[in-house]
Amino acid sequence: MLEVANLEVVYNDVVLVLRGLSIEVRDGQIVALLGANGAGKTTSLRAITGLLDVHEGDVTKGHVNWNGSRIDDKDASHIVRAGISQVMEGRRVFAEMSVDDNLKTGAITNKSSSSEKSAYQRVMEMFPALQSRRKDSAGYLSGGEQQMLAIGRALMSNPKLLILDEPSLGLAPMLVQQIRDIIVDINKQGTSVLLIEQNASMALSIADYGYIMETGKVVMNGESSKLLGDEDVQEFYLGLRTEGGERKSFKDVKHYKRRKRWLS
Amino acid sequence: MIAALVIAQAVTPNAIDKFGNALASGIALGAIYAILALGFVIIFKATQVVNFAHGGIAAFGAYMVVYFATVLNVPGRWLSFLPFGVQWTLSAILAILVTALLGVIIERIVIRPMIGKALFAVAMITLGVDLIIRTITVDYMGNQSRGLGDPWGAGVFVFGGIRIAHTQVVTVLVAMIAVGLLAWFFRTRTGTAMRATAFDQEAAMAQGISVGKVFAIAWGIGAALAAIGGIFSSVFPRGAAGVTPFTALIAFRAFPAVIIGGLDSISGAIVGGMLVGLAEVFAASYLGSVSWLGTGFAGIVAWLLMMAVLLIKPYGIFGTEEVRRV
Amino acid sequence: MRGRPLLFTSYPSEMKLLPTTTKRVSMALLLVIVILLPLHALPFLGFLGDSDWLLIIDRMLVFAIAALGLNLLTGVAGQVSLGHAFFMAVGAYTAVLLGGVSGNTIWGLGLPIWIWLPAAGAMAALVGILVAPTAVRVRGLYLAFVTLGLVFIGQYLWRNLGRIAGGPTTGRDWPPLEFALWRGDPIISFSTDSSWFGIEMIRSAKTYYVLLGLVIVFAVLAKNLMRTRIGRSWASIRDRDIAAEVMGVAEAKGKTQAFAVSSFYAGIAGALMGAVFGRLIPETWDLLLSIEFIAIILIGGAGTITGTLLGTVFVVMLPRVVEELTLWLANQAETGGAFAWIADFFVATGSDDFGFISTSAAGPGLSIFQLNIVLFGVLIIVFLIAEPLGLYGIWIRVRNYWKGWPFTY
Amino acid sequence: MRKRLSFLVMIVVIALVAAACSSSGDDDTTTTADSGGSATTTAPAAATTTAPAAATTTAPPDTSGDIKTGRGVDADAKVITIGMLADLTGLFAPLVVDITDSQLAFWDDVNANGGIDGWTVEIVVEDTNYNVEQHIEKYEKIRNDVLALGQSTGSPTNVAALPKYKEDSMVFIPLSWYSGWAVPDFDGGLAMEQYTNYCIEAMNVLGFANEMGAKTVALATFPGDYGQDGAAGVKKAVDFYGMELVYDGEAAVIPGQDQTEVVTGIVSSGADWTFLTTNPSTAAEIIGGAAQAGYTGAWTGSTPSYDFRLLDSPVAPIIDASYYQSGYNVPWGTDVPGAAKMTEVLTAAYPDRRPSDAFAIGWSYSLSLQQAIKAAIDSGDITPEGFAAAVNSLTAVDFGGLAPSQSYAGSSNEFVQRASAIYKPSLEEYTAAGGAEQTLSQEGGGTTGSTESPSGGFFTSDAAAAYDFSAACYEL
Repeated sequence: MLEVANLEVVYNDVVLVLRGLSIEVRDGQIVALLGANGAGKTTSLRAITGLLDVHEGDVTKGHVNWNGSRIDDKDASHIVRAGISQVMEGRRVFAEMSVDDNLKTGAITNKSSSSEKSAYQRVMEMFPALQSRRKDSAGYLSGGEQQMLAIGRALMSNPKLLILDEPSLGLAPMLVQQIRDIIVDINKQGTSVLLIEQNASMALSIADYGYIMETGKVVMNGESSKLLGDEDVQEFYLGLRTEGGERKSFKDVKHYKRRKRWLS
Repeated sequence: MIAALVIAQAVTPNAIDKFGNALASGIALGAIYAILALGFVIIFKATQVVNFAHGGIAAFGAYMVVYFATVLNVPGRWLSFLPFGVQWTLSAILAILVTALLGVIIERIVIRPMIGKALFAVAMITLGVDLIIRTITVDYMGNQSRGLGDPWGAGVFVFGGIRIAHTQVVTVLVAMIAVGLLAWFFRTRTGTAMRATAFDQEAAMAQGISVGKVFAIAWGIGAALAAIGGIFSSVFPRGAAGVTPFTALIAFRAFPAVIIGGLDSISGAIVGGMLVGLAEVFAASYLGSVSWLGTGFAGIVAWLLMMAVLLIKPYGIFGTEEVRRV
Repeated sequence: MRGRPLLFTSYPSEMKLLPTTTKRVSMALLLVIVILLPLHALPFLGFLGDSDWLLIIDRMLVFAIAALGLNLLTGVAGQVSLGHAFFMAVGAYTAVLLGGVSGNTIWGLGLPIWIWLPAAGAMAALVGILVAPTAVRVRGLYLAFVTLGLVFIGQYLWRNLGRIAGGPTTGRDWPPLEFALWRGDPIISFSTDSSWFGIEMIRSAKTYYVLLGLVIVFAVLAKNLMRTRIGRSWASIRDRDIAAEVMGVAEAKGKTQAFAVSSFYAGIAGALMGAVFGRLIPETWDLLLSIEFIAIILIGGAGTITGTLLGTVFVVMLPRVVEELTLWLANQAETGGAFAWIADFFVATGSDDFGFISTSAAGPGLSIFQLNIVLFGVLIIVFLIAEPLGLYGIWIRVRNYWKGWPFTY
Repeated sequence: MRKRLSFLVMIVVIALVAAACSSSGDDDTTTTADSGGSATTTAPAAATTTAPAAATTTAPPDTSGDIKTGRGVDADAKVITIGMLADLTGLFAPLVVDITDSQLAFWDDVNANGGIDGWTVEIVVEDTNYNVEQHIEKYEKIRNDVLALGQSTGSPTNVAALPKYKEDSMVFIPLSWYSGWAVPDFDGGLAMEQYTNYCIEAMNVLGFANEMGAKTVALATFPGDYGQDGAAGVKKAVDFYGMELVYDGEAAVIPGQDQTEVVTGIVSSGADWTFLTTNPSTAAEIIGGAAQAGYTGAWTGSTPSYDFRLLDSPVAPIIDASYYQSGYNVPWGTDVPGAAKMTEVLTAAYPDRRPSDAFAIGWSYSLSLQQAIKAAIDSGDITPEGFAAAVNSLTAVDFGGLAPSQSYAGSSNEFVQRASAIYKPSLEEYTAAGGAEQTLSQEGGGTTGSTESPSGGFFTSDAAAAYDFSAACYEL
């Protein structure tokens, strides 16, 4: 179980990005973390996976626990070894290396070659599209294929928790569907998933539980069905209009701002 | 004009011998530059550090050979039944390993805390490291030149008018072996991790690759290659006196090789090294008698070549182009 | 608006040279200190007026001018150049050709300072303009290495241009710092001992005042460049060259300007360096000199005038300060002063004593001269690791701490 | 922040430990520049010149008793301070460190045995790094505290500082054998040059080569006064003896660069004799490269071009076979009256050091300085001007056979030293004495491998004898 409690993160000693974030991912769950640009979603991911250092960030308060032990002070490779794997925003495949070599880097923490082999088998079954392009440079794959490669690479370490940062970004709706199915599939095979998304409807449609972030903290959380039914969520994250289908005036937007503040 | 001079000299009686000697000598020098450039590029590619301490490390490697082979006789003193050549080779390998360790230590102490800091700030740090390494090794090993005591001595192969030193053949062979080992290494798990880190450090970290370990390995390999370059620039005929406090300056001569090949290209380092070595030796052999070029023209040929290459290809022959987007 | 130092009501007021009262007061104080420096009038720092310290300080002032130039090019416009020594040499040789005395084997026109000094800068700037197109084509580290190549090519040129540079390893004499209307006896000489306004002054002190004046002029000039349109266009090239171009900043033009101005500074500094030392050899203009300037702006903090000046003080004065420190340590160890126990830890006084430095001629370990070099290296490393933003970064950190106190941010 | 701090501590510790390590096991390899010794004992005096820099040149000379004293002389304590501007970390450090250490040992010995007529001589050493600017800054640092410079490394450095020397009447011993130091018009009579100069040395070498039957000569030198002064001498001698200069590599040897150009030139000229004016490691590179290309002629280099440690290198057989070493003074281990004292003192001071020919240079420098100081004391005037006058009155400085005796009186042509010697390095003798393992404390003090003198001791070639020396051979 992943437990983020009251986390505060500061960049460059001055920029306070997370101000008391608390979330939880129970084993076997798919949890969605939603929020607009700049809400601190990616920072949360970095804090969990040990990548804050690279960006001059520090955890100043709170902690991250994984299965009962604290991990926010561990480095990235330790966290991957502990079973948390991630798919970074923008895919970040190693474009100069072949598909196979990309997958090999994902398996760097595997102890035995047999577990590496079985992980490789599983990825190939899950993404038949990659099968035929094993020797090609990753840079020549299409966007969708690259996203699959990135997910496959993350699965190579046999994670117990997979964190995906905006997997639907920049993909055609068809492909988004496909990715969605894959996530469900992965979850069914026994991996918990933390899905960080702007595409709330996609995320909430498969998640068990959801968190909504604004300016560095959670402003709303609950079962995804409950969130899906919430008026504000529908309005601001799902783009559904609730007030008679009329265009909002500027005044309403102000109203929205006030309401948002009240929410928190 | 220069071409005409070369042609004029190419039709003299000993032309073939002269050409052959220059070619052999140029290839041997090129191999040294290539090895030095390779170490430089590996360190740069993996850690984005311009290593000004490369020369100091190279000289350190050569001094270590002196220390192990001629002062301590290690490991030869326990293996006296082996032929001298083998004993010396073992000392040299030991020296290379110790130098690699030095590279790892440098990385750990002064480069690690600077990860992600401005490129030139880190370069300055390596300059400080260079001062320290050079001063302390020179203090310990003495100011005077120290012979490496290598088994080849002043031996020369004679093919008619073409004379090639044994050490030159060995230099080229060792360079080829080093390149072969590197090619193999890059296909291994750790090698793959290294390439991934060089390409995208953060993404590599996200895969669980321990970037620190990769950095350490890169510095280890880079320092080992520097040591090889230092050793073979301190043997007959070019470094006949052995290693001196000025052996370290050879690294500056290898800089144009790095740039010609492209700062981040492994194959570029090899090609660049060879080009620079050949260019220097051929310029010295064929343009030395041209009085209007003044003295020491051969010494800047590499730099002129580098500028010419950069005007045509701004990122070297094999260098990756920086993506320029708004 | 008085008494609220951070409240600016307009962009021009924020961009003023000395925007706050505190700055004005501290600048005035600093000015008093630097004027009193060579007169042995400063409490505790009187020794800086000694001729040996003054000579180093004079070199520091020359370096400051060159460093200000490199700061404009590297710190502001973002073009890393390792070729500053080359441009200094161009200036120095222009100066000596115009102002130097001709001999059997060397050329010199013997013209006065008001010709050779500006000409040195102008010539260097011209060469800078010729180099600039390369900077448009070649970027980043590659540019650094192209300019490094200039240093080596320069050394080849100076070695072979004996009529201008003097013989290799022996060099030639530079025109002294003296003001004359034309060839002939100078009206004012800054390079002889005499009294000014009733105050007896050694030549290093006079040279100091001339150089100090020039440093102030060039610093203000640089500051003005930075805070006007040109400086902003350079900064935009540094931060994002393509974006700058899209916004209408001409990249090629900006880089050419930056190279020209920076080389002008370097040329002036080169000419002055010849004047301060009297004689220089062609080997002076080597890579290490260039690197010293990079070190200065990095250690000081790239992109700021204050940082550049602080960096110059640090880099030029450090070897001498380290030297004094090691001598003091050795002295303590031998005479048994109050700090003898520390010194004894570092210094080996006998052959069986533990220590890092040897004081006895036959003793092992680093000699104090080697220790000087090692300590210099260690200080650069320690310093850059502790504060990658340089001395200016430390200053800003301290200032922000007090500004925000007691809050951390 | 705490992480950073611990790194800093680590660095400092590692750097210091590394330094300490180098101080622990320094057994047979000690050639370190530890000459800081006496510098540290006396330097604080130099370092704390906090008194207003009222230029001492204008300070009135003290008159204590009947002896006039001035700068650098403490009449009450009877202490004379001598400065040394030595290149201990730069291009010529390999040579200069031995020379300086020899000088320091000399003065320690003199002071321990009553000094000069009861006057103690203190030495202040400053490192110049063979760098013009640093030399001038260091000179500025000590100029008010020393009577004279017992050593001052390098031609460019001394030429640059010469105007200041003249202003201060600062007598200096140049560690540089440029022919201009024997010309009072050039050095103001302040340079106490030692031995013969590069130019006449080259003439002597060619005279010897002529006797050995050489007809064709090749020449390869560093650029600058050192190399080109030597080259001038070679060319004058070639004309004198009617030899042929088949390769003129004057100024073609650039230190630190590839030497293929020079090697090709020498080899394709096929000269009988090649004269070098370089430093030892560059000489080895050229000799090695030429040997590889099949060159079989004989070699000689100016004195600083050779170092006996080349007998440890792969070119040792070539040196043994065809290199003739030029020398100003006798090599280490020669049995002359002056050598006994030198060997005794140096062995006591540096028992673990290797023997070195350069020790004799430093020793004889000090001998001449000692005799100059004595002359000044006798004349009752130890002011800088008085000292300079005393130096220029010396007619026969005696080196106890270490070098031919030297004069500073009269015109250049009268006092310029014309004698030097040629030695033959012998690998066999060197190896028999222990090769690189030798120490001063071993039986007989060890050898640098050159003792035999095929030229028959110090000799003056016909070319040198006939040369009318009135100006520097190579004009700066």
